[in-house]
Amino acid sequence: MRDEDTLVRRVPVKDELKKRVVKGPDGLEFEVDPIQDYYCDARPEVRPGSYVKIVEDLFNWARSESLWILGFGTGCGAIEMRPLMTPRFDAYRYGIQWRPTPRQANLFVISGYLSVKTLKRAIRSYEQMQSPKYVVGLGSCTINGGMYWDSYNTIKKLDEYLPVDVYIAGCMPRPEALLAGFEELKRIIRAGKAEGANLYAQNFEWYKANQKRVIHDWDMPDYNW
Amino acid sequence: MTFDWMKIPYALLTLFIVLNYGLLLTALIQKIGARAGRRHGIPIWQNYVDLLKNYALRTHITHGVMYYLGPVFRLSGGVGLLLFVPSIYGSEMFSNLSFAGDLILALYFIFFGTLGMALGAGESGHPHAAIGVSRGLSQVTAAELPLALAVFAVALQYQTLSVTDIVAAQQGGFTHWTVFTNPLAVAAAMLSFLGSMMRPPFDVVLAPQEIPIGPPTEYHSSYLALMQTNRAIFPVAKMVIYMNLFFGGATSWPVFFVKVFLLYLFSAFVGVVFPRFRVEQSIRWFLIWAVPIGIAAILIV
Amino acid sequence: MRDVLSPFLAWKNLFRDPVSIRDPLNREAAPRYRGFHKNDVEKCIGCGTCETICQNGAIDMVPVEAIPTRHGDSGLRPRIDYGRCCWCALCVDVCMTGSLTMSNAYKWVDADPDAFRFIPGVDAKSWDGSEHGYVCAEGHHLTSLERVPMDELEPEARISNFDEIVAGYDVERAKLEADRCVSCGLCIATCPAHMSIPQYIEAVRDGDYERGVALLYETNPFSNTCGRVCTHKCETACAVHNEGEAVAIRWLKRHIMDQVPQEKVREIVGRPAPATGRKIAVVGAGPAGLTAAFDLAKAGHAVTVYEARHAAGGMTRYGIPEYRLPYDSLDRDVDVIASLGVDIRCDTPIGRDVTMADLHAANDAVVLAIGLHLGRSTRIPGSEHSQVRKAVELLRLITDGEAFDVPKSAVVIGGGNVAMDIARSLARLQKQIHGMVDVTVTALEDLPHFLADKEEVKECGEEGIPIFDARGPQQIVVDDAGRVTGLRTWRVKSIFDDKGRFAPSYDESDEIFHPAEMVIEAIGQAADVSLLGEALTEELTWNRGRIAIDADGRTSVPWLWSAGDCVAGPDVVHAVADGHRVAASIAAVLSEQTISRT
Amino acid sequence: MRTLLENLKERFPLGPITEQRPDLAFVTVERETLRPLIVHLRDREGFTHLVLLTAVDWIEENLFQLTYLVHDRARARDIGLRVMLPRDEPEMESIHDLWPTAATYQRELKEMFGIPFPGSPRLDEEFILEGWVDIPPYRRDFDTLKFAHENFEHRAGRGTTDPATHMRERMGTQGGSK
Repeated sequence: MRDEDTLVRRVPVKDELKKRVVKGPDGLEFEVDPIQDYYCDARPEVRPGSYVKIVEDLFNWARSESLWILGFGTGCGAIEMRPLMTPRFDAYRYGIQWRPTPRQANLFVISGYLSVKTLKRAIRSYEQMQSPKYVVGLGSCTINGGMYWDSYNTIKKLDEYLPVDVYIAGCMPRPEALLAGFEELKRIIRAGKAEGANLYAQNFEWYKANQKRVIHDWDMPDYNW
Repeated sequence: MTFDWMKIPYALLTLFIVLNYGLLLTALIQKIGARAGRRHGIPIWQNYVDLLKNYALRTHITHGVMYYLGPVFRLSGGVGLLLFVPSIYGSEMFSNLSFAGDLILALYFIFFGTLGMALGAGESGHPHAAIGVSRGLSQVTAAELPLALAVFAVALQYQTLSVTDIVAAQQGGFTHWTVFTNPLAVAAAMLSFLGSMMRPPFDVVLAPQEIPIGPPTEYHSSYLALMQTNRAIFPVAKMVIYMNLFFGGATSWPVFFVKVFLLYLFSAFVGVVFPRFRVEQSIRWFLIWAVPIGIAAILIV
Repeated sequence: MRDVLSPFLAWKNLFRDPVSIRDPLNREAAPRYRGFHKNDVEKCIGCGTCETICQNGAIDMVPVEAIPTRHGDSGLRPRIDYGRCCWCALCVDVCMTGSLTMSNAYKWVDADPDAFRFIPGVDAKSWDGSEHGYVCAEGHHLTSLERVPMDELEPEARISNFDEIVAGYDVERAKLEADRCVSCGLCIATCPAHMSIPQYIEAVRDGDYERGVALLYETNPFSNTCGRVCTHKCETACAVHNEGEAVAIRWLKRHIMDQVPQEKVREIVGRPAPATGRKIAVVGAGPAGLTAAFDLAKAGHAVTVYEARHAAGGMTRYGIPEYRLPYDSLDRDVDVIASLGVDIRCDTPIGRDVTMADLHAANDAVVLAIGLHLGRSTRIPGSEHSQVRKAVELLRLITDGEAFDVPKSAVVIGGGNVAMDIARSLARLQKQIHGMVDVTVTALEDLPHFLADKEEVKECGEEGIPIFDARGPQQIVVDDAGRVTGLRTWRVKSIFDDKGRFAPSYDESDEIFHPAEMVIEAIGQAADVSLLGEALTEELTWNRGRIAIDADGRTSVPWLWSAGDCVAGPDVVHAVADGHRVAASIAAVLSEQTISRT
Repeated sequence: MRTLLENLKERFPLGPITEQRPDLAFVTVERETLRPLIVHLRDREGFTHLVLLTAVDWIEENLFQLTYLVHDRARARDIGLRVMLPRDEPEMESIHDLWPTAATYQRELKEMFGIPFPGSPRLDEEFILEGWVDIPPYRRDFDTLKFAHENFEHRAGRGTTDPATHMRERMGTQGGSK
């Protein structure tokens, strides 16, 4: 009954991403290649910190005490992030706040399972964040698939696709555990060891290969920023 | 008219004091707001840390010249507003670069930053930014209307366009303050004040909790830090205007601090307890409540 | 207007304490929070039930250096992958020993994703000492702890006859009982024959008895017998045994055999392989000899079994009373073996008409499986009296239906199953002949260390046979007329000396006189090796009175193997295992010879 | 409900009926009967709400079962209509013109089961799966565990031991073996 030809849907490029010729308001026609034109397509570069150690230490301290989280709830764990904003947990007192745009955030919390579809968005969001940036993996799913270990549509090892600084065990971790994770991340940042963004730039080909292996309809430039 | 070059370092000193005061003030107000929400809130030095962090980011991307100039315009709006308005009445040191027609310039500067921001954000190409810009401009225009009316009323009342003169006219006891001599104008201005302080219920444009954060969507690292700097200076500068126009100005730094703090607290007082208005709601609100009061103020004068 | 003003009331919060948790980083979870796992590795038996139940595939069973594999403990311990776990606590609920629990610790942060695999209780964690956390609720078990009751004859109904006491499960009850098995397989290694216990229990659960029979015959051609009288050490290794009653493995085995008609069993066992032309002689038609014969016959060898007594079965027939193992059950096992073409010659004692030398001459290999048919004597004063009998000897008489003077009162010396067998058989005969029971058992061991099965001891009591434990026999008292009047015993202080050697010490002040007409010694058996003949006895290597054998059951004489009780001590299923072993060894040697010959 | 079912029986050829609750019944109908029946239920009997449209893969019978659950708000009752489709030719008529929401369900069923609903809007657009390259994953002949192992990296370092085998290896010398 398994008929590859009729059942397997090839992945066509979406219409809005196809190369096309458009007519501008001034009457001139020009070609548009959305994948090339609408994004800044540049390879990430390794950005070393300041060479003056005391300055870098000061910067790292500032980075650690000012964690701006990208408010992108990828999985069920997002529900555990919300209480942190409430008066009950009041994460703001730890210098943690949520930003709605990846441009302003330095911390990407992957809150649980990532479906392939979400992974694509997560990668884009991550790449749009500004260096230095950090990733925290929340719960079993990010470590080894969790309860979706046999799912056809979720990735199992987050660190195959994004550089992860800290993992927090749980399914899901309680808000307190999250805070503990952030505190650990702060410690790592202060120690100058949270160089995920540079790691990503260094191993860019490896990460891309992994990402493209699971994202079958890759229709964006290799680096979005 | 001879220009006293010493005014420049003095103005920069003012700027420095106001910047620090602004950073601490916004944090303090946030803390007070947090306490009203029964939580601890941010540490008082959080603004410094955030600022430092954003300046320390290693990468930044640009979307063109206007995009770069946006925050610069915005900051110069704030700085300009501050510098052309006397902060301390009667002090040679802190009268800054005020001159006879500075009231008009001040009104212009209030709008200037927003416009620059709008241009820069538009350049970023992000749809959320464009939405934010259109929202922001419509709201600011609506909020600016009652303020302009109130300022006209005050200018008519004192027959001058110099802030220094207006402050001078209010000296000699608090009953001389505009708030008592022309309460309607002050009422209109204070309603406008709520709208322009970017606090609830009128903060939909910039609220960091909104998914389309508005004009700053694409701004980050040092661009954002510039805007943050402005966000510390600009409200203070604006409150200086309000203080000078309506509340008798300040004759010394302590009075300055207290009055600005109380003014800021006023916006927070409303902002902490009310939910956000949508843009069309807030425009309607300004047109129905604030503008008539402003017109009434002019008519009475 | 109220709508505008009332929100300002919120400002009163300014003067109240924040509701924020003061220190969320060090906040303890609820006492029954399902936090990180703890495992009491001493209690854990490595049964792997937690692994089986885990829906996330989060648990691996891994060997742990410091924990040896031993009876009832696989030596494996669960390793949990916190990259999989979802803290559903099914593993805690199902844990067969209650060793696996959860602390209420919930914070574990690490930069290394591979760190989240750990063996609770082995890899030290900060929460190991935590008192709180989730444990399986008291009395809550996913599997039933109680054995499905078995119908048995009441003491009154059974004391006057030799009818089988245990009725066996019906299908419904057997399924219920089979459901209690968690298929961990800890029992397999404990069973000398390594029977596929979880698999055949699964067959019961599925109601597929023919598969069950096939599984049984893979490892044990004495399943009818073992289903009744096996020492079932497996049940002491059963995972359920830790918190409740072990699965009735023995009864389930019997149940399978009870469900399948004899013809079908023969059909399932199948036909032997094509004849190899090799000939093997087996001396002794007990479980060991017949099992070896079964394996060898299946492999196509021609096997002849020589049995001295009237019927095949060895000690299972002549040592075990009919109320425990009805003769027809035993006959069914023997029948299947005979159906493979094994030639069982009864009433053919070796050494009389046929000698060992003859067997050697006529066969490629000989298996000696003669069992332990001689009783040992206490050698206390008076033990040479004719009314002092050996238990094995009396049991044989009973089996053969030969009459002997059933005494009105008797005392049995011994605390093993044989002692129980003779005491209870005698009690039945007394009831039949004299209408009353008067048998006493005295044993060296105290009750907690009794050698006999617990059921035996219990049933003994039910049948009105008093047991005096920790009594050392001192003298059989004979009156002036030369009749036995009873046995004098002292209380035992200890059986072994501090070096672990057998050297009982007695409390002479605590003396009891047990009056009896007959004293029966049931303190152990010995093999009757007289049939070997002098030459062979000389040639063989001996080890403390037993024929020395290597790991495969081969003696120092190349053509002679030995198996069963006579080399391994009394135990049916052990004898079966022995039988398999020598058969395998013989088959290997024969095929080697074939290869070297061609 | 009883009267309604009697009523329907007179008008339409109905298959087996299960009355699960007084307010919930399931009716099996032929592929061709579904549309007239569901239109009748919607327009005449007040079942104005399409609660769900879902499918079950009865691979042993070589059938897909579609279930259309419709709800009658006024009388708080539900009817589930079941249509059995052959697995090798599972095409079904679209009902997006009756309820626009049905188009989403149909899109999902096309994606997850491979049941086509010709004419349904955006039917072939990706819904949840992007760039799917295997047979539809809700089909039961799709082996999700195998797929997961082939397509996704699992963390190394796992491996288990069977207690029974391990014990035999460690304790094997005791007693005989087969």
